[in-house]
Amino acid sequence: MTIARNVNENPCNMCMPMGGIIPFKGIENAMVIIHGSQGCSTYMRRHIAEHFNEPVDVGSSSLNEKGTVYGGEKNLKQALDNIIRVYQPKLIGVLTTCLSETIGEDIERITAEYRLTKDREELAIVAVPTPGYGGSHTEGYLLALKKIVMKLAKKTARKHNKVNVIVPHISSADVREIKRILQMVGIEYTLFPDVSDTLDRPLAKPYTKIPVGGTPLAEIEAMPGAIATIQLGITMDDELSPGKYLEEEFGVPLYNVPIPIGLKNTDRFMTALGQITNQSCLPPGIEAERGRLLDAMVDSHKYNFQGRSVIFGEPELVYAVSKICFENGVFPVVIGTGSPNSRFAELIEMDRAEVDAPPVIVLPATDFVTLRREAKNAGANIAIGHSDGRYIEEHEKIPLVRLGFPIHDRVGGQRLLSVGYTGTAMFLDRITNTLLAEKRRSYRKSMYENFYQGLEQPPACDMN
Amino acid sequence: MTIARNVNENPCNMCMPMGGIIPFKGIENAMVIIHGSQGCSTYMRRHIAEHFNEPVDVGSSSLNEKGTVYGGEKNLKQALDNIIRVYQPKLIGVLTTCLSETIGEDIERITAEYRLTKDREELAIVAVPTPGYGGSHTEGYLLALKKIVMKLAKKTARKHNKVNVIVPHISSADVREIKRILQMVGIEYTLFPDVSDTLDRPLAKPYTKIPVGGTPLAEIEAMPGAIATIQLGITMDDELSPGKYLEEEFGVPLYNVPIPIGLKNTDRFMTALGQITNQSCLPPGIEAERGRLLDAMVDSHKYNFQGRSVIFGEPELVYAVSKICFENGVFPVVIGTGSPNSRFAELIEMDRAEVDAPPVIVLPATDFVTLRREAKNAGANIAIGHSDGRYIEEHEKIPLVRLGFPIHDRVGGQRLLSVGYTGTAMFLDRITNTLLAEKRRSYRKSMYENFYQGLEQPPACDMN
Amino acid sequence: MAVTEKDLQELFEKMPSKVQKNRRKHILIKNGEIENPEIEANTRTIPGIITNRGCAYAGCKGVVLGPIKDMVHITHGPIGCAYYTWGTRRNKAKREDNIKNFINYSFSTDMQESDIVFGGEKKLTAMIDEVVEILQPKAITISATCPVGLIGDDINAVAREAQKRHGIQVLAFSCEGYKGVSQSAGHHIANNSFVEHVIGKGEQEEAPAKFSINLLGEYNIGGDGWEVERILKDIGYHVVSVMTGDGSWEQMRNAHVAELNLVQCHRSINYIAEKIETKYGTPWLKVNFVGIESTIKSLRDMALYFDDAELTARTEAVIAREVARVQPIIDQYAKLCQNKTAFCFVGGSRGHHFQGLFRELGIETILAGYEFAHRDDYEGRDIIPSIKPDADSKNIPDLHVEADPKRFRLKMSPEKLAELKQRIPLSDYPGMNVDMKEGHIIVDDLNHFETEEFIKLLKPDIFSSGIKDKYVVQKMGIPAKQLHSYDYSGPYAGFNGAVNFARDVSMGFASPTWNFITPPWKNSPALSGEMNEGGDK
Amino acid sequence: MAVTEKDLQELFEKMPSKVQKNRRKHILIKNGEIENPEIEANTRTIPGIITNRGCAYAGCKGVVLGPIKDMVHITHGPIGCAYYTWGTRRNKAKREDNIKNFINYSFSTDMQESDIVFGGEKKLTAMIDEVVEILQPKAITISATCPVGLIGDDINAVAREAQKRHGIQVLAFSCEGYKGVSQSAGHHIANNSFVEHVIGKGEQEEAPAKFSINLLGEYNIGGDGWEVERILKDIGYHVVSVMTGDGSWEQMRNAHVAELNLVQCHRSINYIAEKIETKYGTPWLKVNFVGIESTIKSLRDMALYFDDAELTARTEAVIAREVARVQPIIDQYAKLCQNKTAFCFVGGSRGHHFQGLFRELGIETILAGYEFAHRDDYEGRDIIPSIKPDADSKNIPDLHVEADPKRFRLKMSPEKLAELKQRIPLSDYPGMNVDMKEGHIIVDDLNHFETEEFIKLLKPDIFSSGIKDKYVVQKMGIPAKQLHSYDYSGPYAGFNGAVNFARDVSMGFASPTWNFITPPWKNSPALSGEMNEGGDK
Repeated sequence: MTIARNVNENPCNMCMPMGGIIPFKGIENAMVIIHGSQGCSTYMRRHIAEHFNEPVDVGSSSLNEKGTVYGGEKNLKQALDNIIRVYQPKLIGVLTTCLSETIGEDIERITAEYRLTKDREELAIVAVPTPGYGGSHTEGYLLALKKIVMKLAKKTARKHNKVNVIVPHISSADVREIKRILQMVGIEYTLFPDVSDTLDRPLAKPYTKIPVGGTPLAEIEAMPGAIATIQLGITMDDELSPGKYLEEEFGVPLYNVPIPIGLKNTDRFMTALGQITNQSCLPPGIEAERGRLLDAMVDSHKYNFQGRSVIFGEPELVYAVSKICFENGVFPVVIGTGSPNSRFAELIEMDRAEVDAPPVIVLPATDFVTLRREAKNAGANIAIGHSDGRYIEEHEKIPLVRLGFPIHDRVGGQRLLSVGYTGTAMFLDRITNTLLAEKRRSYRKSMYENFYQGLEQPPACDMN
Repeated sequence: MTIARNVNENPCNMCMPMGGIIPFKGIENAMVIIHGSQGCSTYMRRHIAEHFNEPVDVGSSSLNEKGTVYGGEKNLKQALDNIIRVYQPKLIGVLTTCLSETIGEDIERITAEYRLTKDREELAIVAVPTPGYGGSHTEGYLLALKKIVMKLAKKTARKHNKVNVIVPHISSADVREIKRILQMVGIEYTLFPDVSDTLDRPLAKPYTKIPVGGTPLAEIEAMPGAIATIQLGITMDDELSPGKYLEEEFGVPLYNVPIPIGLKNTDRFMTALGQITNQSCLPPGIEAERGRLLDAMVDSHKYNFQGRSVIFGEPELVYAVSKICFENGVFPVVIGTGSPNSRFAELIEMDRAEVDAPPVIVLPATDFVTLRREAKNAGANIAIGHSDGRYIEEHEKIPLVRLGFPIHDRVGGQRLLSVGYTGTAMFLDRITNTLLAEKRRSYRKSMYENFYQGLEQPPACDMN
Repeated sequence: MAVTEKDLQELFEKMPSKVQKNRRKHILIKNGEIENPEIEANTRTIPGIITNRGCAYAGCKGVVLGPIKDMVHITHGPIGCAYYTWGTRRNKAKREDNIKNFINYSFSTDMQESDIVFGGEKKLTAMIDEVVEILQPKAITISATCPVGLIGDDINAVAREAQKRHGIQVLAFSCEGYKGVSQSAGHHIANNSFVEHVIGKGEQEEAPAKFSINLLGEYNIGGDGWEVERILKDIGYHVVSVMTGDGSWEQMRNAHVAELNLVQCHRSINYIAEKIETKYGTPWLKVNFVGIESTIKSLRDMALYFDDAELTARTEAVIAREVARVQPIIDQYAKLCQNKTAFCFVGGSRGHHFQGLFRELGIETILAGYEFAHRDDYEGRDIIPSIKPDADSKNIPDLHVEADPKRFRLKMSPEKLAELKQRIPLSDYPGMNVDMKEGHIIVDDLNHFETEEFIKLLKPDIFSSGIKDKYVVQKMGIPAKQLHSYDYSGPYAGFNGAVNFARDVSMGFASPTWNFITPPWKNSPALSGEMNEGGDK
Repeated sequence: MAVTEKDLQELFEKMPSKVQKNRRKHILIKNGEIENPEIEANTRTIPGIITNRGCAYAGCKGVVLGPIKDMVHITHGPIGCAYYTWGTRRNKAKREDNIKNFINYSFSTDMQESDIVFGGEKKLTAMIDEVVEILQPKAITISATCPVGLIGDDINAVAREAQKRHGIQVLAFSCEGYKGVSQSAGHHIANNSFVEHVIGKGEQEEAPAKFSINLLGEYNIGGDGWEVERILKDIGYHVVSVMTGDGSWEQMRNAHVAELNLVQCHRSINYIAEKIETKYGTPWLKVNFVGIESTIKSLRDMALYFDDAELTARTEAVIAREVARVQPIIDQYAKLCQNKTAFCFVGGSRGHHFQGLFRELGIETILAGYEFAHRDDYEGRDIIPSIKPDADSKNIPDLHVEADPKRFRLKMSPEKLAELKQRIPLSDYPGMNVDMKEGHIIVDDLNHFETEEFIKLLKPDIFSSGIKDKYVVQKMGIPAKQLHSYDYSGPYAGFNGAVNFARDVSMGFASPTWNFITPPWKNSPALSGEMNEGGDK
């Protein structure tokens, strides 16, 4: 079930260029420029920095009124000059905005020309059209990923042993965890993009302008020679899929699996790893972690079965979260995303039907006024999503388990670990303990009111 | 400053035999029998199981009135018979209780005789005198550790490359993390006791009566041949120190370091590892984790400096927690333990003085009625400790960050990760986010009351 | 999947012969030919056989005394015993005007080595003084732990002196852990003292309202008692006192004025019920408020006892309303439970009480037993005269009481009473055995080894017991439902409780977790199936 | 550690020559010989030089309009712009009777590709209708984002129609992000509209109380405004309206009745202050409530203006009481701050305002600057006539106003006013430069590269700016203190705010974290020292 939207009150998403910045932060020696009014760059830096508590250097072509009349080419080239001078990047991403798109800037041409005329052909420039009205930050993230691959990946006769692992917008700790799992399984990989060090950067001397880390350019170039691609994304449209591009252009076998949050989602990830590497059995350490998650699920399901969740955020993450909720009885009642993506709705309905859970309201392209209203009507008692859902917590007293982006009213969003068997257990503990804290807080009071004082409502609907 | 206690209202500790059970659960193929009334065993199993959400099989000699008159030898031997028959352990711990100690049972003699007459010399039996009035569960834990080493460790001419790592009562996840760090540094080790698999056991088929895992007996036997002992314990008395015993009896160099919670405590652990292995430099991965913790500390100290903590639990853990609190500005105002240990008080005072923090009330052998009163008087705004401190949370509205043993009103106590640089960052996030949640909850209200409405109290004392 | 004697034999053969011999007598297969077979119960547990049983202190302080909210309960002993009975039973208590509530407190004399050597009476005395000064309770209990009796502390003398000094009641309980064979000894000790020193000591001569009852053996775990009280009050009963869940010393003192005692947990409270009848003439009715049918039956039995047209009508009206309200919800949950089997092994009454509720959900209890019951809890009170006292049971003195010359009242004519006894379980409990079905198993003091063996033999769908065996069961891949503490859920009594129980039990079956135990890569066909179904490839 | 022109030269040489030429004019070393040196400000930022500046939309909707709680602020444009101004400024607002509070809401027309192609006026119209229907605000603002002007949506026409249709005020702001060179353009646009359409439109003719004032340029970040109001009310002032922190449209409409306007942030609100003076005769006083001394001075200046014995006495009494209360606390914190140095680079007024508070703690501000100020904010309003308008500033129309024939009131005789202007900054702001010390640096629109270079050159002990540069600074090992959002702390204004600031700044120095950056194993002597000190070995 979906609800149409005319206007947006309290948005559940950010704009396309904001999402486009993140992948560039996960590439070695990369910088990024926003082609538009300087406010865009400033606002996005501010919001990304607030989540990661990290420097987020993003250039701007600082277009002003003159640029809107005569075009922004000169500004963009000047911006490229200055960024190159100060940062000496190996790659620069150029993202457009509402402004540059509306005035029709051809950044593909401008940047190509720039490399040529400035004799900068060793420098990669990836132009990504990201008008603010073109989609949410999710689409911006994915399109940037795809454009990077399109620009860099080179046809090669030489195959290598690596697996491409393409990740959606997940936390730095999650990226690290996926790398740990790949190492445990003994797989060589190209993880793209890799924000594990760049957006969760150790405090260390000396300070460098561009953080150490990120996917090396050479590895991205070599992606067509990989034995397979595992893409953590089953909700994205094919035209935004870098994995699909690698498959179609270079014949790299593609395994689309969900973000490995939840037992079955992680099973799918592990199974794909096993298939690609022809391992019939995964390491005992992995199996122990799986057994430990299962043990946690058995212990916790008694409390979780009284949870009725409202879940919101980016479609891929929302899908993964809904899956673990179905698995452990925190049955979702409302699921929403600000993205126009509607593919995740079908997938959720399949999962719901599989465990015969109650109906769930699925809302693509929604806003928080809608989410709040629907969550209240559906009797949600736990919210899972990013910090912008805090008004649901404050006004409806539905406790919020923070996950995703942005997390700005707590610390450590970049350190939140939720993927893999171990990460899922940690995430599940956060959910269960939130329900338990709420239950403990209200237990005696609600018990006494419902039972002793003889109120009429049936207890099946109470959190006790 | 300490406060004397005559009686105990709402205890902050459990009894000695309870603590003595845990180490036996961290040894491969071990079982344990409580020599006393069967209620002791039942209560302790119940409480340990409630924390770990794991089976906790503990035998009892089921002493009754007859035993109090004629002695419990027959019962104990029968218990040994039955436990051996069903569990086929390689080692059995025998712990005394108030009852068996008061009637003067000589378990050392009884168990020695049993092995001899039953021709069970391949079976190790470790007798540990743990009267309930002899100390808290902390002393029981340590004494059991020491008695196990005394019984098993064998003088050897052969040295080996391993380091003995002796750990106090920390979570299963913490034990796993210490093993991960040792592996990263490339150290071979005997970790003792090792509850990482036995008390956080994967759900897997087939079920076995004694869980797989724990320190192998052969490794404990070989501890005298180790190149050094690292003992995570700087508060314990020498007579309870297994490390000290290994040093004095077998000349194994001893490094006593605190539990590696907090930056400096972890630095001390890492430095000891470096010294023992003659590495002047630790792996870059370790350094990155350290840098990430430091980064988190810098980000969080702004919020943490408004924290005034009350900390309680076992002395060694309380010491480690107080250290990170001093390091990050969550200055402790009250620190207490149910253990009679008073050594930690001096250490805390040293740490306090080093950062010129405000005075702190340190309470050994305390109870929760005292802790609650002192915390309230001292204006604590965050509590850190095990679940028995929940009354402080409920009645004084001081939010409790759960850590230690027992955690029975939340799930996942065994999965709580708090050691090492990464674990510390996770723990610190739990503290900071608890403060932030509280601040956010009350911000506008307290701001408005304190400032706009012109109340007279100076804002420096407010959580805003 | 019935168990044969041969299966049992194989099971026993894994035990040492001494154990075999002992345990055989505690295990029965219900056999239609013998309507009420004999079982051994309330005897010593074999050392090293891991049991769920506790001690006399647990039965006295932990079970019976602990829930009384307006008394300060002091544990005289080392710290552990007080700690382990601190809030662990989940017996809820509400605040009431004029009744203090110390339920969140744990008081211990925290004996140290020196107290063991030099005696702990002074410390106990000091503690009482401190407690009186700070908390000003109207009454205090002192419970002894193992060392107290051994070192010869005279807690009765300390209590007497304190009572004199402070002018409030101070009761001493010699419930050292080693007494008797289980908690049961502690219940008896606590019962005796309450009959002797508390009940009947209040001012009231007459019941303050019509249809006054006491509710005995109800400990308000997870709020059970509140749900029962809700129903009783709705029908028109007046609850004089509850023993002891959310109970108070104040109210117990006037328990003699009630016209009927309801007995929920027979084992832990039957001594009080019996003595009150002797002393004050109040009959007791065995009730069971667990399960819809049992609740209805108990309510109707009560109506029969009081024999009042209006009360009877109101009883039926409430039953009809409640059933109409909850049955549809329960039916939904019951769909998930059809044709399942359960083990039900709990303390002294729930092993029996919950069978009906299970059955209402479509779940058959194929193995049941008690942790600390006596033979009469299995075979019915009729066999009491034939139980031979042994050394352990003789250690607990049997209290002798007589009719109170001033306060004894016949509640109805002996003839009417005799007639009623034919129709309702008045001052009688027929035991668990009669309700068990052909081929089902009854086990007294089920131990750890047997738990695992019976699970392997019978593969139940759900196992109801306590926290100590719960995790073993779950590790074996079977859902467990704690019936001691309800896994922090509840209440399970009464109409609303039945809904909660149905929900909680069905969720165990609904949770897909149990199907996930084998990793997909351990099972090649499933593995490829998984990929075909889910992957893009 | 003074910076020489040579140092600057070296720094500039790292930049491309075009950049050098531009930036040299924005950076000054304060030199005693030139009392008020000229600086370039309010000019375009160089593309690719990473600046902290935002856009016109940010200055209009984000800064000036956003805090007004009883208006619904609609952002007409794609989703991002509305999102980025949703609650990010921490301008607190309280609930008040009869005044609605929409502060937690963000409203966007969420333009899609089709709206860009076919125009968004219909969508905007529909949104206004929806908002009116559901929330019933008394007034609405519409703020344009970049594409709006480009595609030619006539938001003024939409606003006019809606105003007619719904009978409530609907104001349109053409604050497209590309206008002007920074937020400053947005402030101006917002100011103009408020003067033209809101202020003076209320019913009141006279101030409802003595000593009535408006508080301008106070945005109640972290509760600053509440602390200021607390002090003002305590002394006896009546606050007619606040612009715009915790402000309301209702109150602003009657702002014309105040006898004095206080101006806190000169840059963002001076247009309003100036036009009100012209239109209604109300002089404005430049105040600074950041820091104890500045607060005292501002309060005394106000007392001089009103020239009332009782008010003056009360002013002094409050000052004395407050100082006695907070100074001892501040002194404690100040111990940790002695002889430290700070960089202070904030928007348009705090770069100046916080210097005094820093100084009171013993911290010298050795580099300061503004993000989006004009020359007068540095050099004082006297130079305004000499500022040459450029293409960017000409794009923002200057509003022409005249004295309101009905409501203009002289607040005092022109002679007295002239005399007062000699003593207090009445309708004047002397700018930051005069307060900077010899050798200290003034930087306009400090960019990222310069931030790092100046840190390396001057090694300040603390850096005060916003969240975008904060983490760079911290990564360089220097404590940072956000002066935009106060790191979720505050208030920092007034007496209580000074205590908070002292606490927060001193904690940065007290935190031992900064000493830990080098791991012990990277530093052998320290390593062995560590072991000797701490280990048992």
